[in-house]
Amino acid sequence: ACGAKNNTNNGASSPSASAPASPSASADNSGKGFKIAMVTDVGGVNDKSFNQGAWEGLKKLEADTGASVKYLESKEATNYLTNMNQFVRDKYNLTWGIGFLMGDAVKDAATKNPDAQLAIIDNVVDAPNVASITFAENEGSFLVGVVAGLTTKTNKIGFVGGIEIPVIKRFELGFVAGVKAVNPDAKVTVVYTGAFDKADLGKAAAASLYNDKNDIIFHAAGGTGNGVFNEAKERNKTAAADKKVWVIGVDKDQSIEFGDDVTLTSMLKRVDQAVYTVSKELIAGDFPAGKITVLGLKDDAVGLPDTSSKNVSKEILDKVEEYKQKIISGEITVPTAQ
Amino acid sequence: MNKFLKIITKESAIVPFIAIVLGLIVGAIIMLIGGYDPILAYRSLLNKVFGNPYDFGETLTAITPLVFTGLSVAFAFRTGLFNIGAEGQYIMGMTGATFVGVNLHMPWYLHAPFAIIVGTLIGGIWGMIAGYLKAARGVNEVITTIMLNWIALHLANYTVNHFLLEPGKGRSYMIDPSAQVTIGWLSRLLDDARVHWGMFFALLCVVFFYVYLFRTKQGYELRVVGSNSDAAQYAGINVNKSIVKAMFISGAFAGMAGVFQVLGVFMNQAIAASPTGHGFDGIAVALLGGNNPVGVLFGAVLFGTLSYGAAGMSFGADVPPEIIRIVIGSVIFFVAAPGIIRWLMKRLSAKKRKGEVV
Amino acid sequence: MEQTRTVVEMRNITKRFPGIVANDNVSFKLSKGEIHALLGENGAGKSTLMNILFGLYQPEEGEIFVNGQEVAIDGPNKAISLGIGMVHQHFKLVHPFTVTENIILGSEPKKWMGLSVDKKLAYEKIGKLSKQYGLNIDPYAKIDDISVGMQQRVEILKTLYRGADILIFDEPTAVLTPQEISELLVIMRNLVQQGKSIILITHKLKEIMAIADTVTIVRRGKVIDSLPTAGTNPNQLAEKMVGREVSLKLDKKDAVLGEPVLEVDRLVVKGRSGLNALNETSFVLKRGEILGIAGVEGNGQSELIEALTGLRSVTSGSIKLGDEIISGQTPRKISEAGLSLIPEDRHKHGLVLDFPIRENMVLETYYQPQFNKNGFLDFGAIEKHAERLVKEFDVRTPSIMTDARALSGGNQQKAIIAREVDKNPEVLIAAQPTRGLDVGAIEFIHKRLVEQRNMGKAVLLVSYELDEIMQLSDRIAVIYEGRIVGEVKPSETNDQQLGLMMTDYKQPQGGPDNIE
Amino acid sequence: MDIATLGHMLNTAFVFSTALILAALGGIISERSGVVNIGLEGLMTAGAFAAAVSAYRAQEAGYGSASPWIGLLAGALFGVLFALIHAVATITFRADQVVSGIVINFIAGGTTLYLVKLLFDGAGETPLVDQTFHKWKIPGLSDIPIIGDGIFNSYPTTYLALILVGVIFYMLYKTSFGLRLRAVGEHPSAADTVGIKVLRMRYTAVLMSGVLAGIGGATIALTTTGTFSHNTISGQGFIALAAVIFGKWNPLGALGAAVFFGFAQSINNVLQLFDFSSHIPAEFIYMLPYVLTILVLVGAVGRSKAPGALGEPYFPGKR
Ligand SMILES: Nc1ncnc2c1ncn2[C@@H]1O[C@H](COP(=O)(O)OP(=O)(O)OP(=O)(O)O)[C@@H](O)[C@H]1O
Ligand SMILES: Nc1ncnc2c1ncn2[C@@H]1O[C@H](COP(=O)(O)OP(=O)(O)OP(=O)(O)O)[C@@H](O)[C@H]1O
Ligand SMILES: [Mg+2]
Ligand SMILES: [Mg+2]
Repeated sequence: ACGAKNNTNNGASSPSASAPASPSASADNSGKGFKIAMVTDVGGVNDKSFNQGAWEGLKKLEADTGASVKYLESKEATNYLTNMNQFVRDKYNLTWGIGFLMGDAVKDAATKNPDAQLAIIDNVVDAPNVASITFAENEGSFLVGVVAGLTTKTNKIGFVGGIEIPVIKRFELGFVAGVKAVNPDAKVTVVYTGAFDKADLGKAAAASLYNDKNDIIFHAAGGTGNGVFNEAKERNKTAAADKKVWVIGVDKDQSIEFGDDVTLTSMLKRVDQAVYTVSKELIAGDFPAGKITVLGLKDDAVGLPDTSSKNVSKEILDKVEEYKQKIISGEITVPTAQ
Repeated sequence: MNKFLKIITKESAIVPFIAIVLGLIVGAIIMLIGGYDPILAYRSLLNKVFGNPYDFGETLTAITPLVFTGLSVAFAFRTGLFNIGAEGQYIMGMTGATFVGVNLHMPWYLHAPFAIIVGTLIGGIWGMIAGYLKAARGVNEVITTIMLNWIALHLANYTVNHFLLEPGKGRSYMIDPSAQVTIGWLSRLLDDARVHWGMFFALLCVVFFYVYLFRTKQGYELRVVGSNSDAAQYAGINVNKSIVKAMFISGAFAGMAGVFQVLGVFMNQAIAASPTGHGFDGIAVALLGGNNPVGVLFGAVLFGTLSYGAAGMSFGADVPPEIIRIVIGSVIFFVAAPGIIRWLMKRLSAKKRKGEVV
Repeated sequence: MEQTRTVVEMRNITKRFPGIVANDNVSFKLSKGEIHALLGENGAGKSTLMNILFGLYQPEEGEIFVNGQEVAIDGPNKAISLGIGMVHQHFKLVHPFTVTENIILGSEPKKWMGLSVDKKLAYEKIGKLSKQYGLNIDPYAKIDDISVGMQQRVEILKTLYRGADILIFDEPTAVLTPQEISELLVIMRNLVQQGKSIILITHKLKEIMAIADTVTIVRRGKVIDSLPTAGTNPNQLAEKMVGREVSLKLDKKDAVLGEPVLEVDRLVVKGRSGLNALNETSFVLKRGEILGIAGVEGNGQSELIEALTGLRSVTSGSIKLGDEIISGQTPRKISEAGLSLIPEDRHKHGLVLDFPIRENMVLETYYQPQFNKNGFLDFGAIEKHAERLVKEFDVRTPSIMTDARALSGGNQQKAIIAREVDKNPEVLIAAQPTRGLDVGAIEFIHKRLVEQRNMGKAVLLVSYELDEIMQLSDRIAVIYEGRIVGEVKPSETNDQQLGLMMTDYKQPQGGPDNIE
Repeated sequence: MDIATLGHMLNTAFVFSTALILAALGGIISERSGVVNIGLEGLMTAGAFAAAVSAYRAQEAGYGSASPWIGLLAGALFGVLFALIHAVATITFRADQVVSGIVINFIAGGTTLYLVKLLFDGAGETPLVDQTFHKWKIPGLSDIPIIGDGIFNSYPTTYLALILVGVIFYMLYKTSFGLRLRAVGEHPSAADTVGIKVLRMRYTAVLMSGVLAGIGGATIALTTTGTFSHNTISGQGFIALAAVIFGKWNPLGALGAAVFFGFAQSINNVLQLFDFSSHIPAEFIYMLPYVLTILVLVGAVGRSKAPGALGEPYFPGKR
């Protein structure tokens, strides 16, 4: 992948001294002259999660449209606002706040700079110049729950969460509902580690769950989840074939990083796509300012990756498809947090 | 006042200055190795901090908590205690202030002061626990403060989750405006930077630290205990009480850092995944400042300026901001080992002399 | 002529420290088989000279010859290989280690191809060596658990273990009890008989007269004289070293006794080990007298002092100061009731070494109204106070802002005495007030103590030095295993009798609880 | 709680403890020689970084299952490198040891992240190492109830740590090197006067602590995370420091303390398996290990006594 270094150099070396082009002027979809930026939360741009996804979305945008893109990482919570302001004051056409935690900073920057355009992922900011993008994680989690419920041999399934906050709660509730829908006998044990960045805690949580005969764990715990994968890999190296354990990944197709032998499937959350699409809408003069966009199954913004077919049988995938349609049609409502 | 001057001019003022220069040189060398342009980087850094009123104001905001936690660590050091727990005390101070700010409602002239007092007290009490355990049970404060940091983190999350949570926000409700301590006019002057009264409290605390420790009889007691607890006991000073008191004050300083972050900057408290680092930075600041109140102030200014400017470095020169931690580390290193500076200067002047001969 | 062979010769040694010439063109000769005393005031440069001989310091100028060969002693290793051993003024012992571990440190017997220390062999070896020189030490004991006298023997054994022929003793007797001193003297004679040569630094003229063959006197870094002891006397020596006449005999009027001021009644106090360190100790101290507590170290003296000053809790019995029961009170209360202490360990208990003299002078009184207003220290008053004490008690310090650490031991001690005496206490406890000080300083301090007594105050002198006890006390109480086992008047006793009492040889006229 | 659970808990405890044991051993050696080592966190960070990078590169270069061992070695090396800074500063230049330790933490954190960015094209994290350590089951011993599961089915690094506890215990208390090392830490001038090279001993000790803490950090990268990022080491160095003090500067004591910390960490996962745990707020469960530690310390009798000369720089000519 291209390094941040090279990319951002472009952004820095081509400061458009002229006033930013008005968004509607670029009907030809060319993003030249557009400056679009994002601010990460403390996770940093290489968090293998939403920050990274968002940055990938912007890089694709740069490649496709020629817009210049840039990011700033926040080292601590006080930086959220100052980093947002760095771009806003530098007259960027659009500044993204990536992640739930950025909510207040985006709100503040938006109110104080009514001319600026901002967008936020994973949170809702009530301001006329902010586009809020959230995901229906519960819907996607429901589907991986279906996979887990139908795949488990022990009828015991684990969920490892980071911190109990609304977003993660959505994962949990959707997942449990999915399992119960297809396998009411299965027991889902929920473990929260209290951290998103402690692989050792994830590993220990996974160890306890696997020892307790759970054979599948769905994690929604960021870096803590790495520990879950490592524990599973570890076990599968020595375990008999019928004792094999699985992990369900999160956000991205984690089988790419952790391999097919442990990754049953993943619950995709297409932050990259969301960032790409909305930024493109801006270039096209179609920025959903002041709107809340909830991206769900119907938008293909959450769901299972194609690679799932490696480990998940055709029948189960059919079942998944069936439930997907039911959710889209509204026949099933997946519970959500608060 | 005599002593005050002595403190400022004590270690030949030249050493910290050279230390800073050397630290920046170390950073430059590392940047060169990485293929970055150090001149551009440092210019971007300065530009970020002094380039416009907004960032200047925000730099002040970044410096403020460092003064408090730096004072906290330095105060404990002066009384013979190593407080690694400023982090936890900071978090607890924050929690106390948020609780008052969110759950109680009163006029501004009561609300903000009450929030400050409660947060400060809770920070102090959190420090006092470690002091008490040391005094009463002989438990090493290094261990307890480390453990109390983690306990504070989770206790604060518990409090936010169960008593303060704004549903769906992952943080507490906003505190009442009556509890806020922002300085409207200055903020407007500085282009909406989040400047707040905490700054001035920090300066007051610097003065308090100096006056209390070096001018009052209680401070005298604490210093005696810190320097020679056996002699203190022989002199009839209650050593255990002093330890508890010292940790209370140390904790209160750190607590105040958290208080003002809530009342002046965030206006709410988020559920935290991991420690903020302000407490640990406080150790560095205390060391930079040689555990002197005035030194701490300068240390915090240096630390805060470099840290805040680091974002400018990555914005303007694409230099990874981690460099700044190396720079800060090197500065502390050179401050702490003036021997190295003397040695370097000797080498340099020796070389120069040699050069002249040739 | 074996006797006159020179084993060590130091020629024109000069050693400077910042601001001071510690050794100024010093020459010194040690003959084989002799005991050569080095005498001089505190800070005269004796330890420095010997540290040079042992390789710890490098001189700026001068040469050293050992057994006729010029040598460069660049470190203790070199000194050891030349057969030089040193027993330092402040013992160099690792306290948590055993006697044997301390002795073998640095040249350990090994086993298993050098992988492991052969402790068994070591313990045997040390046991044997100890017997050979009549030192009688338990090789298995921890340093922490043995008396100072024993620790000294460990130091001696350390040098012998390394095969030293030239032994340096730096103030070996300063910390010893009379018994231990006489034992040490025997040991030293023994060593000389076995062919060793000894350099002895001491402030005690009596010892020099008793054991040394030659004495070299140093003053302010210069050698004043070197002469055989046979042809001199203590007064002459004292005069040579101080540069003025010193009265070695204390002028003391008879005591004028007043009413009892300190009454200790059947006091029981637990020691560090949890056993009773004081067993129903009783005595009475009257105004206008100096009561000396004589005894071998470790018989409850420290615990007695700590109990009296409120630092240690009292199990039973009572302490009365004037009309007040002070047992169970805090140290502060007791101090305010009129009891002052010159502690035994001036560095650990008496001073805050990193504080200036100014602040050390108010260590116990800083909180009183004369030194602070509304909780703020009144530095003006404190400075005036410190200046006065420094002047009155002749504390030699560059200024009252100088850190206590930078003062010499004697001046540190004077500062403490100034502070305690100035509190004008009813009872002044002086624990080992002159340990390690030179005769000049000792004279000064003794005078001050007598002055207190003459003013009608009471002084409790706790000392392991019989001379000091005999000279100063109006009355002597002997403590043994936490009990007062006898009481005598100095004029009616002698060293020998006291020594016997201190080891609890039952005396006809003294018995437990038989005080007054 | 059945026997199997107990064994599993113990096993998990050892996963946590391994790095702590190693780093604590490093801390013990350094502090026994009289040099405070607050820098354990930084040394571990350096070790974890070097391990992740080297193991990844080795794996790329086709070293296969030797890769983690190469990583471990690199971790030791990098630990030494940073320990050397500490040694030069504190021993040669007599800088305050606490200050220098904090500096090590700072510089190690900054440098490693910076290097990751340089090496991996701006990434904040090294790529995932596939060739990490995996557990070795010791035939026979692993059949013993509880400890079979608990100990004898562990990572090679865990065995290494346990063996090193023994080795270092032996070294400290049975060899002349250990005797001298302890003497230097208790009373350097006493050691000096019997011809022991105090400064050289201290250098050796601090560098050894770099090796051990480096390996300790490496084990985290090579067993639990598989990568290195800014939070691979997040506080373990300080916990190891606590283990040093808690364990009274004795390898066996530190082992006990480290395993205790590990055990306390694993309890909170096990607790969440039980239904009753849903009535306890999660935050209290997270707090448990730390609260337990304090309670144990409060209950433990006797103050721990640090080496006599800990923290004091040694001036050869000092009195
Ligand atoms: N390490 C040192 N640094 C600075 N000055 C020193 C040092 N060692 C000794 N001195 C100085 O050298 C002088 C001689 O000191 P030394 O210890 O040799 O005296 P001394 O004759 O042994 O005294 P005492 O009888 O008290 O033991 C002292 O005045 C002291 O100031
Ligand atoms: N840290 C220091 N800084 C400056 N001078 C010092 C320091 N330590 C010792 N000295 C010098 O050492 C001299 C004598 O000190 P020393 O401790 O040897 O006295 P002493 O009479 O031998 O006391 P002691 O009874 O402790 O042996 C003093 O004159 C003092 O100037
Ligand atoms: Mg001397
Ligand atoms: Mg002396």
